[in-house]
Amino acid sequence: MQDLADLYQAVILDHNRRPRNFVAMESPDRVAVGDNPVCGDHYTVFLRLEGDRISEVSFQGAGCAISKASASVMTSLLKGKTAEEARKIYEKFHQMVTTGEVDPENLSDLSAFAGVYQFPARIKCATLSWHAALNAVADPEAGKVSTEE
Amino acid sequence: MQDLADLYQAVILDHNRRPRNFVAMESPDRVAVGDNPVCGDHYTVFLRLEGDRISEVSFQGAGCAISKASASVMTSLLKGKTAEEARKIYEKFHQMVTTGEVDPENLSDLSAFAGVYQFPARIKCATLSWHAALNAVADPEAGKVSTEE
Amino acid sequence: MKAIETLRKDFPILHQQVNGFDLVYFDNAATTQKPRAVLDVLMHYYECDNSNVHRGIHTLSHRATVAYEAARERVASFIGARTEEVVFTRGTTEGINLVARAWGDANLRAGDRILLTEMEHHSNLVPWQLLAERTGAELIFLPITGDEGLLDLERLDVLLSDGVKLFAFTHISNALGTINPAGELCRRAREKGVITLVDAAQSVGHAPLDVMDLGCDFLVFSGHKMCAPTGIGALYGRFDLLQSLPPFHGGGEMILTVDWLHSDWKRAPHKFEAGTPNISGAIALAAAMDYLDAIGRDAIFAHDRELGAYAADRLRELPNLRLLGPRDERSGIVSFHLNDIHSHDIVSFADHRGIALRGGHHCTQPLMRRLGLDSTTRASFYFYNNREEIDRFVEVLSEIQTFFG
Amino acid sequence: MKAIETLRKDFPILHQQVNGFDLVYFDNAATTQKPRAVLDVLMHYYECDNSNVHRGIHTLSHRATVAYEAARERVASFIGARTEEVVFTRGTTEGINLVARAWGDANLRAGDRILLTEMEHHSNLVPWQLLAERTGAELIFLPITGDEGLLDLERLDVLLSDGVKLFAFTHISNALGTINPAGELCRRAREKGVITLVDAAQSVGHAPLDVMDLGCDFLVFSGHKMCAPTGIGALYGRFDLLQSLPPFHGGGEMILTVDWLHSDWKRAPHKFEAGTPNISGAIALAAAMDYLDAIGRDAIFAHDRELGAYAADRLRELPNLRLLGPRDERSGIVSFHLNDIHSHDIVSFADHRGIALRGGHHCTQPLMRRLGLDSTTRASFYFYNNREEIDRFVEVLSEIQTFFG
Ligand SMILES: Cc1ncc(COP(=O)(O)O)c(C=O)c1O
Ligand SMILES: Cc1ncc(COP(=O)(O)O)c(C=O)c1O
Repeated sequence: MQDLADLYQAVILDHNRRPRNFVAMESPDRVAVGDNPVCGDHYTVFLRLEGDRISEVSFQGAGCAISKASASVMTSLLKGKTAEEARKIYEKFHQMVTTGEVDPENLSDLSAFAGVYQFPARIKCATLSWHAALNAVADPEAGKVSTEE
Repeated sequence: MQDLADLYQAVILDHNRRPRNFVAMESPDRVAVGDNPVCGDHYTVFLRLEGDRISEVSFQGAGCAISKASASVMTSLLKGKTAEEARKIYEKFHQMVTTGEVDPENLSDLSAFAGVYQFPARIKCATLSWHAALNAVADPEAGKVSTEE
Repeated sequence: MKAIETLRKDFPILHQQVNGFDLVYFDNAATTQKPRAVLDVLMHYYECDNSNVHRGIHTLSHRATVAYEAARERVASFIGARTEEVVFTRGTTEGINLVARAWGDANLRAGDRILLTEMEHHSNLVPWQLLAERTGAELIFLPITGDEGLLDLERLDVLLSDGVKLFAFTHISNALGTINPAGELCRRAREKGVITLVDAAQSVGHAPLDVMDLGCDFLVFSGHKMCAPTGIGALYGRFDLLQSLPPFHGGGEMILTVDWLHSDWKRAPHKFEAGTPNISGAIALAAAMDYLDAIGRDAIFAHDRELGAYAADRLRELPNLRLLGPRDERSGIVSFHLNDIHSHDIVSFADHRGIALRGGHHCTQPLMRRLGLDSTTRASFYFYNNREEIDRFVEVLSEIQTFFG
Repeated sequence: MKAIETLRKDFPILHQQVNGFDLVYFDNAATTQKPRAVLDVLMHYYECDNSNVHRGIHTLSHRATVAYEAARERVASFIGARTEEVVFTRGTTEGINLVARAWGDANLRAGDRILLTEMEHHSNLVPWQLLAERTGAELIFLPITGDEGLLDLERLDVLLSDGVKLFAFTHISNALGTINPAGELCRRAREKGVITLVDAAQSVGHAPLDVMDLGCDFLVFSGHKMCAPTGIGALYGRFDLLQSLPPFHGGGEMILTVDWLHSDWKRAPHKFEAGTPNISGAIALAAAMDYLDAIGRDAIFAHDRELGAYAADRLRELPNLRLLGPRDERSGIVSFHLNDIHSHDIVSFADHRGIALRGGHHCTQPLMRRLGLDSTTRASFYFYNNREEIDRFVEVLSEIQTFFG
């Protein structure tokens, strides 16, 4: 039996209760929407870019504790990163939530999501806002992202 | 186990080999077609009427031993009968092939079909030409009859 | 009704632990479990009688055909229909699509209207959207009263006015637990010459039902929601109406004669069953109906409602809980929203206590939006559930509120 | 291949007496029997894991979803497709109707042509007739050479000429036993830009098959003809082609977002699976594929052909027997006509000796007329049949000739 505390670590519960950068950005450079139609999770991610670098990130929306905390942690982490760095962090994160293997470097609060891999139905929740953000970074026309796609 | 000889009685085999009244009638009063699309049995029944009475009956077509013998026996029996009498004979016949109960009166060669009730898949074969004939008697516009209908 | 503990013994799946706790299966509106009696019939079919139907005269084929057609008779008797009014389908969704295609394409014109309700399952909405696109017909909706989730019957006669050709509605709402007055709805539609389709997915296995009493034109349901296997269901259609329709799919079994360029069809219901049907599914569905009737549908319905009322009462004890659905006369489906806690967190947590719930939009996205919700958590009961399970469930909800508080 | 006697032990149904004789089941082209391994998987699903798929996150629902999607992967690997190219259907007939609706309605115009062959099953003919009626497209037919039942390949290029948009043909003929050169047919069609649909109902469970090697655009088959239960089958479609199509049925499971008047669909394959699917059927189909692969499809195909050739040789010994189908390279399907003895009499008589045959038009009425026949008698073999059974069958045919002689 997996332990619930593995899934809902204190960091996650905290970010869920008090999400960081939880605000609609005025005049963002990029906006993307992440939707999970199965459960109704719905987030908008706002980005401001300086050259290749993400200078500001915020989000708004509603969803489960995992998806909200993940978005909140992500916004803290992506600030100041280049598109390439952001992609690399996501890859490690994705690796972790699907295998449970934690890479000790660079993951900071993200390691709180290591328990997600024991709950395969929840992996989509953890990655939803990341899909939206990376999409927004990569695509100047960034639009809607859905975990079903 | 039902006995094959119950189904294929000598009378049936004989009528199958040498069907009676197996000829296309010239200028019949009524014609009806009986079709079993499942097995491809296909018969045409020809009738000449005098008032309410069937003065001549013949048939043509192809199909299994049961259907062909039944048509042959039928043509011998219906000659000279009124529409009402024909219907009554058919009712007894139908009763017999579905229940196996033989009414000693009036059935003559028809009683050879008493074994059919043990072979429910074959009841349609035994009644096919009867449906066509009765339909032709009842309906001046008599057309196609199918056991699926 | 037999004692619940006795009935539970008939369901092998219920006797397992999930995450270290005895399983509490409260996801019956999604699909029900299958009793030993139904599984035995399924196995017997494959171990003794399996063959293709209709076209064969050897012994196995005859046995399979007789059993398949006897299953049709059983379904007919279960819902008060004539045998030839029962078409086997994969389930509710296919039944509705069949009607939308065969009846809809032949009968609707641009400007005609289809009346639905605001509480329809996607399966009783999307096929009509597709039909509307094909024909130019228009969809209109009978509103609900709000969180209580009752149909606003005062609006019905106005909405059933000129131009409405079909009224399709759910008998029991899978998202709210509302029991709609199906007989009255059908009667009022019939008075206006409007054809009715009843989505009985949540009712046929839970309550006594008779299509003649209801006075509906079409009725659809799924076997898997009433103790039968997946992949089988049925469509009831008034015989003259069915007979008047063109076929749905083409292929083997549904034809009378086939030529290179043209074919003739069998009569209803076979006209609508192209290809080898789900033979074992139909036979097992009949067995499920025998099983349900042996318990008694009145008793099942009473038990459902009793548990639904009990659960609603217990849930009202919890703070910050928004309970949806009717105050009284609710079915065994209870749907709610806990402030600030998402349904998926609730379901994950409850699953960790061995309780199977459903969270999400329950295939009723427009209804969710209408209620201003993303999703709800739903517990749905059947005759094998009991009060102790509901007590455990409410306790776990308390725990969840503390955990995420 | 394992010894036949060992394999027979896996099939409970084969060990019974019919009319006092050991059952000889020679009706495999209609439907095959199911091994214990498949029935066990079916039972295990209902005794341990049954739940609705896709929409749930509790443990049972997750198990069911994983098993259902793993079944899709298994089907894909079995036929050399990508997972997202596999749509679960009720069977071959539904698969063809799906393509006729979703691809056909969207792609055909009046004057376009659909090329079929003279040996198609009604299921690969009637859906195209209905499509032709809807769109004004025209059906044309690749002829056969006569009793030998080979496709007249010399006519192919001419017939594949201007205006043909689709070529739909059977891989192995259920009525004649012909094995068509499917790869060549697909290649020649593709050269002309013609979309292909392969009816693999009689081949997928009998021979190695790879959709990439074949080069087909669509391929359809039924589980019940390959050791799986009734009510399940699959459609393969090239992914880009599937993606380009509108949905088939509307309802739950196939949607992304639903609003009152409009909805968005999931990607293929889920776009084509509206409503609760036949979950246990799909899982059991995957188990059947495991079972067949454990025997080896090469071995099965070799055994089929060996029995087909042996039966043809033995039948040629009988007087007045008209044997249909190819002289060599026939599958395990043998179809014949006995002068003056109707196929139903033969089948009834054989059944009395415990032998299950099929008599009739085998859902190929136009082909029968083309051959000047009302019906034929068909024996069709599978890996659990053997030569001794064929000897018994030929002996009974002799007896029949004497009886009706
Ligand atoms: C060649 C062929 N095509 C199509 C079918 C139809 O398959 P199903 O009835 O399983 O849909 C069959 C079997 O009956 C067949 O043999
Ligand atoms: C009210 C209602 N209608 C339709 C459906 C669709 O049924 P199925 O998925 O079995 O086709 C369901 C169940 O999901 C339902 O609850």
